[in-house]
Order: sequence, then structure tokens, then C-alpha cells
Amino acid sequence: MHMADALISPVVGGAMWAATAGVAAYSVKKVQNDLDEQKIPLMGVMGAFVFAAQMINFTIPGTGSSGHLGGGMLLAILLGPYAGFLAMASILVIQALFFADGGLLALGCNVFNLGFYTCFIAYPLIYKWIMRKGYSTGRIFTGTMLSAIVGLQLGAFSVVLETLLSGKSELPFGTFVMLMQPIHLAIGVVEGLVTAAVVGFVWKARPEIIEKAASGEALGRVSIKKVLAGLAIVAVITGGVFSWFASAYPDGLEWSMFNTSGKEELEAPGGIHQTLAAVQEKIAFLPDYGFKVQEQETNANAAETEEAWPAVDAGTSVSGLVGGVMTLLLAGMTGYCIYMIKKRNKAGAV
Amino acid sequence: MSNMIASLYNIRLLDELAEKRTIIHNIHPLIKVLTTCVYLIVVVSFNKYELSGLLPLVFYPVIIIALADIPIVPLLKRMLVVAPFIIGIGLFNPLFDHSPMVVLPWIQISGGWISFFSILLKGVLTILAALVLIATTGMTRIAAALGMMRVPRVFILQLLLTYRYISVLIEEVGRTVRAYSLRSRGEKGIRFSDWGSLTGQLLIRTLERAQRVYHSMCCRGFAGDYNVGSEKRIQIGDILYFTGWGLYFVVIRYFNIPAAIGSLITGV
Amino acid sequence: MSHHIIQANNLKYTYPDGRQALNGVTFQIQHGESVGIVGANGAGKSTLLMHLVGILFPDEGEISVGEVPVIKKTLPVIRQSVGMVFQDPDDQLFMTTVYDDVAFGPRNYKLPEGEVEKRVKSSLETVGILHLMDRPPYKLSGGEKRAAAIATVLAMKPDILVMDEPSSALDPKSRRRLITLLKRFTHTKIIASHDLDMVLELCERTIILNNGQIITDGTTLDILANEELMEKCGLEMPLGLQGCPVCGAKKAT
Amino acid sequence: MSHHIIQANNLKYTYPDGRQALNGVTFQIQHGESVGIVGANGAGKSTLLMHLVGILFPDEGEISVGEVPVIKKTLPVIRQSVGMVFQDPDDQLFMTTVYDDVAFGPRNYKLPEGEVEKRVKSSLETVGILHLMDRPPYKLSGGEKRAAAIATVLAMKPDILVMDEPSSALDPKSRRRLITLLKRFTHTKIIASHDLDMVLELCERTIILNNGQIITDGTTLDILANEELMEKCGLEMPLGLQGCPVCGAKKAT
Ligand SMILES: Nc1ncnc2c1ncn2[C@@H]1O[C@H](COP(=O)(O)OP(=O)(O)OP(=O)(O)O)[C@@H](O)[C@H]1O
Ligand SMILES: Nc1ncnc2c1ncn2[C@@H]1O[C@H](COP(=O)(O)OP(=O)(O)OP(=O)(O)O)[C@@H](O)[C@H]1O
Ligand SMILES: [Mg+2]
Ligand SMILES: [Mg+2]
Repeated sequence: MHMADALISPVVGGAMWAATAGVAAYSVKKVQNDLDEQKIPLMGVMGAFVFAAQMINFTIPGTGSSGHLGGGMLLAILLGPYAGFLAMASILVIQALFFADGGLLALGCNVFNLGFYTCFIAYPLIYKWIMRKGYSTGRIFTGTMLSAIVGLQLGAFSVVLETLLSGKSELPFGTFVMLMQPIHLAIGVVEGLVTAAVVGFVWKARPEIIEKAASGEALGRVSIKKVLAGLAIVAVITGGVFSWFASAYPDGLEWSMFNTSGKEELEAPGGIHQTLAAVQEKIAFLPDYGFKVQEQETNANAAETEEAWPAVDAGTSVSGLVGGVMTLLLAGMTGYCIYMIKKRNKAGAV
Repeated sequence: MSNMIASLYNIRLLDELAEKRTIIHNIHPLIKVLTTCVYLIVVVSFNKYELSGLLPLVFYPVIIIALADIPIVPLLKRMLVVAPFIIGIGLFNPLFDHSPMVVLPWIQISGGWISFFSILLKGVLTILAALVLIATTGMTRIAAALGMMRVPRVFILQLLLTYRYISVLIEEVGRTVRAYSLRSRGEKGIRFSDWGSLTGQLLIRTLERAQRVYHSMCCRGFAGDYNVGSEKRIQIGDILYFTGWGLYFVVIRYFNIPAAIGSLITGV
Repeated sequence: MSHHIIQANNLKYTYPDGRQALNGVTFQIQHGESVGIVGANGAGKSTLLMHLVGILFPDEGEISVGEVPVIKKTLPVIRQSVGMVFQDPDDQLFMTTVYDDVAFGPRNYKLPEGEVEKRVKSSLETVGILHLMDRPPYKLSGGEKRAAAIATVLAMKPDILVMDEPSSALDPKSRRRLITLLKRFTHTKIIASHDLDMVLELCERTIILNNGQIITDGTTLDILANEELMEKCGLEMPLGLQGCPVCGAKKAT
Repeated sequence: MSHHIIQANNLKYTYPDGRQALNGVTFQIQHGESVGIVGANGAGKSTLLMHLVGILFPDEGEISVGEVPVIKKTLPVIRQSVGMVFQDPDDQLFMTTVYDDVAFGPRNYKLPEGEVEKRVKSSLETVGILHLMDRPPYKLSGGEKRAAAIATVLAMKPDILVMDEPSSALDPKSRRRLITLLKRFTHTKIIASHDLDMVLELCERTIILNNGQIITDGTTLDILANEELMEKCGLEMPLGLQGCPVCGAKKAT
């Protein structure tokens, strides 16, 4: 469920970068306090382990699609939420760089989706709550399972929001949600099982690791009130966004793919949208990029044709096509020339 | 399993590419990171219906790949692996968006298809940009660049160690699988009943090994900073590289050059 | 497959990064022979041995064990008769206890548990680490791991024993025990080692590898006593053959 | 820290799983001494050496290097003067090229890049693998890895050299080169090894460990020639000391 660069807008990407950087900075501060020689390699190894786990794709029965583990919960349990979040961030940086999985701009989104909900929501509220009476095999199983599923669901929902807010995909909200959530329920179950198995094993082999991760953390001492307050804020924001979408699609959840057409998508001139657009206008250094609303406003008077931008006109289309082909040819030739020149130089040097 | 081994191979391939010495490799890592960022933002900032204006951005990866001697096949392979998600989401656009967009004399293309291809092209460009960055810079130097950007040391350390231990872990996986297959009567894969103990074993083993590696780093004076040799200063050439590309990107962003060329040729 | 002739024909192998490790290796080993493979670091010994059990496959040339070519399809048969001890014992141990690790092979051949236990215990006893039976392999000392790795192979009762530096990391007594054990093993054995004194004691025949090629192949005594040849290949005469400083006599002959 | 006396006082160490590996070890090593640590597999040699560089800390007793106690806080100082070669070279090589790996230590001490290069090249040359400079360490053969691991430590120019089985996996010529090199190294050196012939050549003093305790500590020749003692500790007299079968004379004395 890695978001890709190609699917997000700079504003969404930037906002999520900022959010992630903020959480990361806070985590760095927390982690620095209890960094010892044992913990440093542990962080690295767990990061590598989750990285490897994310490489294994399994097919989800009945859907024809495949998924991979998220691993955020495992990191949170074995390293504590702060180090866990950082580990997740480093995994995704490496994937973005080496595998172009996700992307550098989408990095903020991905770290947030995979790391934040697991480490800072599912872990403290579900896992720790279930473990409050101490560890046992049964509790480890339930706690791990539940929190892994919930964490992943939140993450998947977040993917939906980010994609839609970016406005690159025409996928209607309802359809997208119906695609994402059930698939990630299936993945979540697998994830929960695997996480439970690994945590169970580590608990038997090196119990001190798990206990230390949980105890050394300030999170355990944070009052439940504060967490609830934080959660309430998150809920309000999510709810706001959700209801805004929901109003755009009164029967959103029943929407089927084929009777929906793109033009209805973001037409609701919602308050949030306009504010965002205004904000964006201020911060964007690339002025003609915008949310669809903005486009439609500017284009509304230009032509009655739907989505009439840049301009529907055979002439420009042809010239665009010709120019595009020329550009690509030129690019190919440039590369080839450089290559040949280098080769000749090398041969000459020998 | 084979997936993991393949990814190890991939990491090491990029690592080895990063050890080459070409003009591009010699550019200051910080500059390369910044240039990549600007490039990505420019690529992504294009409107979803702007396809032709995006095309000149192809020059960036092409020129760098050629100058830096990067083999193309592995990059393409990597792209194929990542593409499905992008295509999967993008493919909905033609389904939902039927408004005519490009009207050629012989065919009409809907906005959905245009935005689909635009997503696809953006996908290709952003993926290439990231791969090209790592293949010409290498992990340690990127970490150094992050350090110059004041990213906290703990995070850089975490990043580098994760990176390092990925190799350790996958090596352990490889060894374990090999040892297993040698004594397991030629069955394919690993029996279900052995999975649990093998995975757990692997984790513990890797952990112990990782601890030893970490200790040996400490024994050689490691104190949280990876040093990658001469801390180069940013030079005139680096600045030129950055401003050159930066200007190019901005121009491309504001003027649709292919359309201009096209209209020149077709005389429209 | 009663005779287990090992036949390698013009083997060439290049690692994926372009390093040519074997460059045309040809030999034939009869049933019951014991052959030492020696050569400088990086000569290609380990690479060669890995071809014998089908961990690597030659780019050119072919190799067969007892008339069966070593290819992907025949691996189950090959690996049933050839047992290999790796240069790095960590590569060989993967279960949670030493006992389970040694029992892993025999159990795969569906032997009754009683027989498995007998084999495991006798292998562990042979290498002298019966007392480590219940410990996890990753917690052993270097030499203990080596001994355990050897035991895992012995428990499979292979027809052909292939060993990559089996004596390194072993203490002198365990090394002696290994030598005695190997002397008693009457099937084919192929041993790559820098411990030339061990090679001298165990193998009638020696092959010297250098840069992926066979330099000599002949009687161990002739070869190891040839000071000039040894020098040329980055080796040294075994201590057991170096002259006695008191009487000037060669010791073993 | 000019005198680098190493002082261990009643060291006890038990691994987390309850295995007692050191059981009251006391010794003192003067500046410039060269000491061999020998003992059977699992005797506790590696465990002891790891206490010298603060990878493990004693449960009881204390250890100090040049008057500085080896504790968490002093590790940077200790590790600047003590260089250790691990038993498993894989633990010691972690960069992408051999060059970078050897340069890792000097760079950490912020030496100018010119000096780093000089040190790296001379260390690689000393162990004879200068030609492997640009290769990734994980692609080396067993012996090449060992040589690279030794080079990483040499490049740090430590005042005290601690080596865990440095000669294993090396071919005879490289082993000879290592011995020559170590003979020239005039600072303190502590070498754990099963290669008793090397210990005999290099160390005037030998400590025998057995079951985590010191059995003897004295002149190498006296100890290694004591057949009964050696036998008792799971060892064997070095070949160099075993009598000549022709004249019956002891070779080295
Ligand atoms: N995985 C690998 N990738 C690339 N080259 C390799 C790899 N493993 C070994 N080599 C190279 O192949 C050559 C032969 O290696 P091999 O391990 O067979 O040597 P060896 O004779 O066993 O040496 P040693 O005595 O040190 O164990 C060496 O030059 C080595 O550097
Ligand atoms: N990580 C560990 N956990 C538990 N026990 C261990 C661990 N490492 C070693 N041991 C045990 O401690 C004892 C001493 O081990 P050590 O590695 O010091 O032996 P050594 O003298 O170096 O042996 P060798 O010659 O085989 O290298 C052994 O009994 C070993 O099984
Ligand atoms: Mg070898
Ligand atoms: Mg040891």
C-alpha cells in the first residue's frame, strides 16, 4: 500500500512530509534518551527484518491482487513506538531510493500511513491496553492481532484520503474505500498472525527485549486523557474530511465503478476544498497547478465542455503529439550520443 | 525467498554502480539530493491532463543515465516491478473520465486516457529519478548529505544500520535456505512445519550477528558518524549543475516546449 | 550408483560479478580415494567443492557423480550420496538445538526416531560434543560450531564426504579426533585445506589449484615435498616434512 | 597511557543463558609482551578477548588497560589503543569495498584523506591483498576475508593488538607473512589460537585456559613442551616440538 509519487500532488505530499517530519523529530528526541549499545543494533535489525518481510508478496484469495506486510506493529512492540516509527521511516527511505517503491515525495505519506497509526494509535490504545495486566501468550496473541488489523485499516483509509485529495485519480471515494479496506482487512489478518508469531517467539527467546521496549517508554506514563484528547482531534479531522466526501457522494459506499463518471467527482464546492485551494495558491510556486475545483472555476466561463483544459481543438492536439514525439526522439538521441562519445573516449584512452 | 535474494542482488548492484567514478558520481551528494527533489516536485506538479509539457523532463534521467554509465536493463526491470500499483490506480481514470480531450482528425482520446498516461509517465520519471540518485551517489553519501541538511544523527544512524543489516539478514536467509535444501531431500521450498522455527531462528541469529558487526564498528572508533572519506566542499561546478537543471526544470514547467515545436512544424 | 566415480570435465565458472574462479578443471576420482585439494587463498577450492553438490553449476564443462550428471534435476539423488561440510560452519546450522540440527537430515529420510537418535548421538560423540546436544547452535564457540557442522554431515552417512577446511577452528585434540575419524571412513573423501599436515596424513592424492586451474595432480608425498612447486603456488611444505634441524633428515617419507 | 599494562582481576562472566564462560581469570601483561592464549574449544578464549575491548563486561572482577578501567564510559579511549581481530571475519567487514572497510577506522579518527590512503594501502600490502582493494568484502574467499579483517585493524595502528585465531583460513604463505609481520610489531600483542606452532614462534609467554580458568601461565616453551599438561587441556604438542622420528631430538628449543 505504498503511495507512489505519480499519484500525489505536491501539496498533499508536502503536508504529509511536514506531519511526518514533526512526528519523527519528536521521536528522535524521545529515543535519544534511552539509546544504548543493545538498542542500536536491535533497531537496525528489526528495520531490516521488516524490510525483508515487506518484500514478500502474497496473493489475497479471491481478489486477484496481492499484498505485503506493513510491519509497523512489530516494530512498535519490539522497539517501542518512537524507535519503531523511526525504523519504519528508515525502511521506507531505503525502499524509495533502492526500489522506487513509493517515492521520495510520497515518503511523508507512506511513513505516516504505515508508521503513525500503528506506533501512535494502535500500539498505545490497543496493544498496551490489552497488556496492562502483564504478558501472557494469549494476551500477546490477541493484542498483536487486534492492533495490527486496526493499524492497517487506518493506514489504508489514509491512503484513500491522500490519493483523493491529490486529485490525480478519478477513482470515486466510495469505490476506493470498498477496494482498499477489505483487502487490507485480509492483509491485516495475515499481518496479525505473523506479528503475533514473531513477537511470541522473541518473547520466549529474549523476553527482555519486549519488556524493555514497553517499559522504557514514556508513552506508558502519558495519561490516558491526553491520548484520548489527541484521538478526539484526529477523529474530528477524519470525520470532517469523511463527511465532506460523504456529502459529495450521498450514497458513496454503494457506488459501483461503472455508473460513476468523473465529472461528478469533486464538484461539491465544499468549504474545506476552497480553503485548501486558497492556501495552496499562496504556497504554491507553480501557480497553474491546482485542485480540480480551481480548474473548473477558471474554465467554467471558457467553455461549456466538461473538463475543457487545455483546450479541445484538433490543431493543438496534433501539434502536441508531434512535438511530444520529437522531444522523445531527441532525448533518446542525446542519451545515445553521450553513450557513444564516452565509449569512443574510453577506447581512445586505452 | 527468491524475492528477497533478488532484492539483495538489486541493492548490491546499485551499491556497486555507486562506486563508479564519472562526472555525475563526482557531483556533491547534497547537490544531487536537492536537484532530485526539485525535479520530483516539478514532475508531480504538472496538471493531470498535461502530457506533452511533461515530456522534456525525460531529458534529465536520460542524460544522467548516459553520463553515469548506468546499465538500463536493471532499471527497467525495477520499473516493471513497481508499475502495477500505479497502473492499477491510474487505470480507473479512463473508466471514469470520458470527456474528450485530445481530438485528432482520426481519433478522439478521452481525458481519462490522457490523465492515465500522464500518471504513467510521472511514475516512470519519478522512479527513474530515485534510482538514478542512489545509483550515482550510494547510501553512505546520501546519508552524509542528510547530515549536512541537519537531519538528526540518530535517524541517519538508524537509516545506515537498517541498510547494512538488510544485507546481513538476507545473507543469513540465503545461507539458511541453502543449508536447509542440502539436507532436505530435494523438496522444493521449506516445509510448513519448519517455517516457524526457521524464521525465529533467523531473527535471533541475525540479531546476534548484527550486534557483533556493531561492536566491531565501535571497536574502530565508530561514534555515530559514518565517514565516507574526503568531505568534499560544494564547488562551482556543483552549483552550476544545480542551477542549470533548476533553470531547465522551471522553463519546462512554464512553457510547453513540445507543443511549441509541434505547432512550428505543423504550422498551426 | 555403486561406484561413485567423480568426473569433472573442463569446468569453468565465473561469478556474476565477472570474477573467473574456475578456469578449466578436469579430474577423475575413483571410489574410495581420498584426495586433498590445496592452493592459495582465492585459488578456487571452495568454488570447486560447491560444484560437487550442485550449489553452483559450471558455465562450461560438466561434472558427474557416479554416472549421474550434477544438474538441477538430479540434485536430490546427488545430495543423498554426497555430504558437504562448508568452510563457514554458520552456513550449516539452522535449527534451534544442536540435536535437532544433526537430526534434521536423517529425519528427512524418514528414518524411525530410534535410529535417528542413535545416529545423532553417535555423530556427536564422534566429534566430541555430545554434551552440547541441547544448546542452540548460534551460542556455541567457533570450534564447537565447526564440530557440530561436521556432525550434521556424518549423521547423513554419505557415500562421499566433501569437506572445506574441516580442521580450522578445531583445537588440536579435536583435530586429531577428526583425522582419526576420517582415516576410518573408507568411502571417497575430498578435503580442501590449508592444513597440509592433515592432508599429508589423510590423503594419498593431492590436487593443487592455482587461479582456477589445476597445477599438479599426483601423489601427496611427491607434491608436498616439492619445495619449489609449493613455493610457486603460494604454499609452504608441511611442518611434518620440513627437515629436522638436528639431524637434517626428512621426517615423514 | 604510555605503559599499557593490562591487568585482569578475577574476571567472571556468565552468558545470559547461564553458561559460565569465565570463572575467575587473573593476569597481568606488561607493555611489549606477546602472549599466546591457548585452550580447547569452548575454553573461553574468545570470551576473554572480548573483555579486553569492552564488548563484554565482567559480572565480577575488573579489567584495566594502562590504568584505565574498561567500563562503558572509557570505551572510546580503550578502543583507540586496543585493536581486535575477531574470530569470524564476517563480523568485521561491513562496508561496500575492501578499501572503505579498511579506511573506516582511520576516517573515524578524522585523519586527513591523504594519510588515510597511505595507511590503507600499506595495511593491505602488508597482508598481501592490495589487489582486492576495490572488491566488495562479501565476495571474497574465506582466506581473503581473514586477511582483509586483519588489515582493518592494522590500519588503526593500535598500541595493543588482540587477535582471535588470526591464522585460520590463511594459506601457508599468508600465514608466514602474518607471522613475520607480527614479529616486527613491537607493542603488546595477545593472540588466541589453536595454531600452536605459530604461538611457539611468536609468543614468549603462554596462558592456557580451560573451562574458564587459567591452568598455567608461563614461558611458552616450557608449557607447550609439557606433553602431559597439554594432553590434559585437550591440546597437543606443536608439530615443531614433536620429536624427530629419525634422530629423536626435539627440533626447536
Ligand atoms: N560470491 C562471490 N562473488 C564473486 N567472486 C567470488 C565470490 N566468492 C569467491 N569469489 C572469488 O573467486 C575466487 C575463488 O574463491 P574461492 O572461495 O573458491 O577460493 P578458495 O580457494 O576457497 O580460497 P580460501 O582458501 O581463501 O578459502 C576468489 O578470487 C574470490 O575472490
Ligand atoms: N553467545 C553465547 N551464549 C551462550 N554461551 C556462549 C555464547 N558464546 C559462547 N558461549 C559458550 O561459552 C563458552 C566459551 O566460549 P568461547 O567462544 O569463549 O570459547 P573459545 O575458547 O573461543 O572456543 P573456540 O576455540 O572454539 O573458539 C563455550 O562453552 C560456549 O559454548
Ligand atoms: Mg575457501
Ligand atoms: Mg573462540
